Amino acid sequence: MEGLYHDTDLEKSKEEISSIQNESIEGDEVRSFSETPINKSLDSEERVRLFSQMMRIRRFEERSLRAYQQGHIGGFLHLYIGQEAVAVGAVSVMSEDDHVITAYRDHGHALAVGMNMDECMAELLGKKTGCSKGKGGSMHFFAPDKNFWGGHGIVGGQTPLGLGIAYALKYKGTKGACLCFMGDGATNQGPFYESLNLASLWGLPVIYVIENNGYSMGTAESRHSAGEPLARRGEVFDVNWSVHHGHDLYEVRAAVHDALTLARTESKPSVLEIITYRYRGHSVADPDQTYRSKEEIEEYKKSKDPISLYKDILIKEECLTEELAQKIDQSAKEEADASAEFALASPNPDPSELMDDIYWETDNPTDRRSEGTMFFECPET
Amino acid sequence: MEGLYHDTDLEKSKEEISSIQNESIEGDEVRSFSETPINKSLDSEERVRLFSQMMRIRRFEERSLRAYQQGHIGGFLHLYIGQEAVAVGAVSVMSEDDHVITAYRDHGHALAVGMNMDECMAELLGKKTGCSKGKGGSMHFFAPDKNFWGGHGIVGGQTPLGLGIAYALKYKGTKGACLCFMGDGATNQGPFYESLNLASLWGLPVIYVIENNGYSMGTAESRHSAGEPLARRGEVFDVNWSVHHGHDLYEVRAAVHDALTLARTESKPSVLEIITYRYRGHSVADPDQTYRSKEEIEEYKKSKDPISLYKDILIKEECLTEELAQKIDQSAKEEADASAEFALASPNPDPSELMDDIYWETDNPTDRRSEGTMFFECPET
Amino acid sequence: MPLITYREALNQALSEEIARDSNVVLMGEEVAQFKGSYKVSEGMLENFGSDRIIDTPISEAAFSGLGIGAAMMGMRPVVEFMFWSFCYVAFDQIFNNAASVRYMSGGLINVPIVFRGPANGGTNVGATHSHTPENFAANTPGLKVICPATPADAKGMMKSAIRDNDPVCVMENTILYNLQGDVPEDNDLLVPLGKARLAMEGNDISIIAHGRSVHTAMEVAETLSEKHNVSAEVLDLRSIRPLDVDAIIETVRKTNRVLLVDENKPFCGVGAQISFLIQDRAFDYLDAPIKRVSAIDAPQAYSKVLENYQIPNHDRVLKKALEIL
Amino acid sequence: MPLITYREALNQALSEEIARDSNVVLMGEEVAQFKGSYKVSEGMLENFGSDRIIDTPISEAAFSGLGIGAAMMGMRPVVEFMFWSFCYVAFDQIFNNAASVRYMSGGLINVPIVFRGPANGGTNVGATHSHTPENFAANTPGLKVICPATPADAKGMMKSAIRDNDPVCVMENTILYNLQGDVPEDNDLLVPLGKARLAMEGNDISIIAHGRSVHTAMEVAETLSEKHNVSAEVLDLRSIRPLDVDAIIETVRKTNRVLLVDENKPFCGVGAQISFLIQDRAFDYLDAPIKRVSAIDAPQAYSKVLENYQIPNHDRVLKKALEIL
Ligand SMILES: Cc1ncc(C[n+]2csc(CCOP(=O)(O)OP(=O)(O)O)c2C)c(N)n1
Ligand SMILES: Cc1ncc(C[n+]2csc(CCOP(=O)(O)OP(=O)(O)O)c2C)c(N)n1
Ligand SMILES: [Mg+2]
Ligand SMILES: [Mg+2]
Repeated sequence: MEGLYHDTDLEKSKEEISSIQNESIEGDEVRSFSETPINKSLDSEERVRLFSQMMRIRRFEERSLRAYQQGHIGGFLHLYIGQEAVAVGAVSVMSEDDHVITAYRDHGHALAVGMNMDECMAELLGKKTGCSKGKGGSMHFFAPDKNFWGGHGIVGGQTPLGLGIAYALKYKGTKGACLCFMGDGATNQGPFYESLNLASLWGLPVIYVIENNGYSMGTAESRHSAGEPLARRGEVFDVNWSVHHGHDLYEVRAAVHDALTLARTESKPSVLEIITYRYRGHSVADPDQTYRSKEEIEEYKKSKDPISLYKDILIKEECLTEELAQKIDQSAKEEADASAEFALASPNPDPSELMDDIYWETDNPTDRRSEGTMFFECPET
Repeated sequence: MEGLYHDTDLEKSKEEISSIQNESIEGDEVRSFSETPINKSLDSEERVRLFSQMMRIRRFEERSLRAYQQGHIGGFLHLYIGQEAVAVGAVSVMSEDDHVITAYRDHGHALAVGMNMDECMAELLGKKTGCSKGKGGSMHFFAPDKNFWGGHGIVGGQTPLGLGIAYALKYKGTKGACLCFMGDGATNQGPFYESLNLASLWGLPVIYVIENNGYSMGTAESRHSAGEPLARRGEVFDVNWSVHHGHDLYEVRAAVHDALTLARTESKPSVLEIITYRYRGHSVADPDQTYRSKEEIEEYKKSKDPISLYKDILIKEECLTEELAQKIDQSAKEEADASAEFALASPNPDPSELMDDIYWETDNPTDRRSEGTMFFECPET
Repeated sequence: MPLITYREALNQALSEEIARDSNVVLMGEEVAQFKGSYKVSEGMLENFGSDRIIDTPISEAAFSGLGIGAAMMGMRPVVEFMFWSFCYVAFDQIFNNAASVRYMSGGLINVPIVFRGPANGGTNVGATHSHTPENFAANTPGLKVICPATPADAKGMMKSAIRDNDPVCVMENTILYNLQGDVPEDNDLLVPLGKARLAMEGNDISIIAHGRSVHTAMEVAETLSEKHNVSAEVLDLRSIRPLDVDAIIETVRKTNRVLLVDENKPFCGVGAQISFLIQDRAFDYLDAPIKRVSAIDAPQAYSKVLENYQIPNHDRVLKKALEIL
Repeated sequence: MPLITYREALNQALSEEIARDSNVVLMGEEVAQFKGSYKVSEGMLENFGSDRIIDTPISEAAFSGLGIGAAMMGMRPVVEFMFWSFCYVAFDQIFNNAASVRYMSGGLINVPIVFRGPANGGTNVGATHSHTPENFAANTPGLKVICPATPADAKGMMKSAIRDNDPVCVMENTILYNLQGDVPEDNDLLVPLGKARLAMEGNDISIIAHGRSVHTAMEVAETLSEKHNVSAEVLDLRSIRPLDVDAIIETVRKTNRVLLVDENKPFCGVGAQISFLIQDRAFDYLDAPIKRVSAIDAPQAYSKVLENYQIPNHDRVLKKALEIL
């Protein structure tokens, strides 16, 4: 990352890349995306709900960070703080036939699809009441009933799965699409390209949403990828692509809506690159000082924060007051605190539960058709 | 493959793709590639030697096919017949610091780099005198002393290896490059894209030569790849790319020469797509009737055969007479026959040799530094 | 009972299940128009159309993962690897995603997918094309793995695998594709996973094998009986995970001598695990150390002569059997 | 002798070999500017520059293969996997190309490469990040694989691995990185591959382990001695392939009772192979069946409570030891 606007040269490419419009660094022009039908159609309440969702994600993660620091969470904790408009914006334009899959930085997507804070926080603490019963952890949240297929720890590993979800939708004649989120660093994994080719060749309704936060762990985009912007990687497979600002909720909504429409009506894939930024280290354990400056982070917080930018818009739109915003914030904090209390009070899973949830068949012994020994070292009973 | 000129629409893309010039379907215009310096610099003897090399490859393979049909060869035999100008043309412009690696369809490259027919034919027969002592087989010819690094059976698996060869050249300050040959089907393997990104990012002197023979086994290009031409896949990684006719030896030479120059002088990678055609089935065992017509094959043999086209050129250039051509052909046949005799007369490897060539260390016991048991089931002695 | 080949048995199993359940599709390289590299899917494109029999590019990672994603959504894809060796380029998808997604979701998801294709040596295709990863798959909780040795099992176990609600790796064998055998004409012929087959009864030694090695074991058993007056029992494991441990222990208790035969490379091959189980559970029944014949511990050789020696063959197995007796 | 951590020992080994031989480079994700995800390569970018310490994109297949290609050309790359678990996306490169290219070329090529990184559970990172593929590597002729358990071995074996002319997989352990130990200050400290270490002498039972399980075994040996009046011998394998079979047989002949401990999943884990070897070569010396403690046979669990139970821990190992005695 050379400058403040990612090294995709967002500024320079403005003319070339039609989707990036009306970027106003000073922020005082009217933004055109509020005028697109998908955004105009939002009533005041819905607008406020979107604000509230972003707020809830942020407060949830801040609370989880504290739990981590207090030693209640082990392993990794990859925070989404700074990127909230991407998940919230994208999910907000989904229909009930659309599906989501993402990588390990998944708390934002999980809350956006409607998972509740309790099951998420409990999962972080490895508790029995967690969404994955404490077996998946931070990187592996799932809620198939909310069309949310995880939470995947291997970088890029979810890209073929997203393809498969889209394939199943098309095969079954459902007019839905799969939003497959991934990072900028994930574009360096080969299966992504295999998937792009297949998506285009077979006309599968999958939308790869590259959340480009400028870094693959400590590696700035210019040090991990040649050729920019990253979304253009779709071009040579004849896949539609565009680049967008992730600090602008309305722009995210408009972009994802267009891609979903293309997927639904023509069964065509897209690659959307959303320029965004994470305020925290790659994961909580990371020192975050070797590869970017404090100034850079501060600058982003100041001028590109998706939540405060959206708050300003809503106030301008007269959907929100400072007071209401504070209230929403307060209630998000309380909800997050309550989830931590819930999680702390929840029981740990018992070692006897280790062997559940491995095979459908052993979980459903009355329907078991196979015979023989399935496990070769089990908890002592 | 829809028409006769591959479904890359060679004809249509002529204007866009600058490298494809002066294609004359009727074949009676003067070809411009004979005028490029790298071709003009050839003396008559050298020109004839190139003809002779192509002839030797074809006769060698025809002879190997007979050996296969007679039951002397097991496993796979992937013939290169029809594609000879690609390997011969490319290798002919290499300097002594340049290196080659390829896939399993490797006999042409092996002979082009100067391996002799005896060791190659013996390898096909699995004999001790084979280039890999009968351990590698048809897909795994190697001659590191001739800068030839194989012969690789896993589709696309050689693309990172070629990158590594280029990396080593650059690291050591050698002004050489690596030609990494691959098929059109191999572009569907993810590691190829990972390699393109790295090659561009690190400025590595690797040249991916896609020998596009229109088919990945029985799958025509239009059924296995979206977006054309395939070489363009390099574009989004900022890798130079171009498309060329593989039936024109001079064009192949010119294209590879240009890419090598770019690699040597600027340490930049390229993707060259060479349009070519294989006359035989994917491997000898394949019936070849399910996916293309006899007419298509005949048409190629008639109007695009690299050897007869080049013969005509040489006769026009007065470097060759029909008589000399016949002689060269005859001697190629005799050499191939002799190699078959050599191979047939050669001893099989002995089971006691099974355990050689696995580890450098066990092959060099006096230099062995490790202790302990290396093998857990060995031939009885 | 009709006499059909192992190949035809697979074709029947696939065809019947595709006809039976609209969620079942077959995808892989050259399975449709080319009729399958080994002609397993011959005629199926014509019968079921290109929505059900699907040619893929050479993108094993993508189409394996695609199959898994579709299975998560309730489909039942059968993904063919032209060779199981090619699972190495899709390893993460199979060994992480298919194997672990149920666990990581706390049981919210299951993955009813079949990965199938040949996994064997003996055809002179060299090191990269001759892998037998049943030990890798069986090491991985979340996966099931079977190695049918006969046409009847090829059909009955494939059908069970397709109806199974968990990911099943079916490891076939190119050399067995032409093997003929009696196969019942039954649309619901289901051979359960995890049940071994007593291929020959005997008293003096147990030869335990899977895949093509079962046939080698049978030949050796005949030689033992004819030339050495030894009565060998042959147990065909059929399924590696789940594993019929009871059947293994039973035959060992009966004969007290064991020879394990499989094509895995020796270090941590399937035979290693079985030998552990036997000595653990039938220690006092063993009259002699358990012996194994596996592939000789080199990358697979190309040369016929070398490879025929490398994989377990009649003479090597016989010799080892005689050592125990 | 200076007391340093396992992490520092690795850093010294890498630094010394990079200083010594211009063909040695270190590459992987975050090894340079970030100083290594686990800080193993701290300070090395500053000391050796970006030609020798090289940050890569998340392209394991490409940079593993790149390393192999460079090694074929005579370089000696050390390729770091942030976790060995990520070898699954580079499986073909390691398990086909690195392992087989020498064989397939009839010995014309050798591949002096080191693949290294942590391979362990116990840090609550879940199923996809906790694989221990030493059994897969040791199954594969052409590869060597070592699992150093102490700082001295981390240094001495890493140096041997880098100077080795064959591909060596070095499996470290994130939990051991902070372990302190005495490490000789010797630029040529080379601990040979294939030599086990007798970590504790004893007479009543042999506990054979590798990696972090060695430390668990030591703790159990102490408990056995203190609370149960049992004298346990602990053998640290150090190297899986080559394997010090002689040392294994020797301790078994001495104590006649064996417990194998490792973090592999049980089916075809390293313990399976060792149990086969022992019963094969020391059958008459065994007073009881060989027992094993391995990871419990589920995908790795995230929850601390579950995972601490899942991997071999003091209590599970102790319990199993007492069963044998
Ligand atoms: C195959 C693989 N290699 C390496 C890792 C370790 N790792 C986890 S996240 C990450 C960086 C990914 O960056 P990006 O895709 O940009 O996503 P972001 O973290 O910025 O959301 C790395 C290297 C992994 N999980 N999987
Ligand atoms: C990873 C992998 N998948 C499948 C195969 C089987 N296979 C061998 S060659 C081939 C077709 C390759 O086509 P292409 O790259 O166009 O090369 P060509 O055969 O035309 O020279 C296939 C599918 C393989 N060897 N490796
Ligand atoms: Mg990123
Ligand atoms: Mg081709």
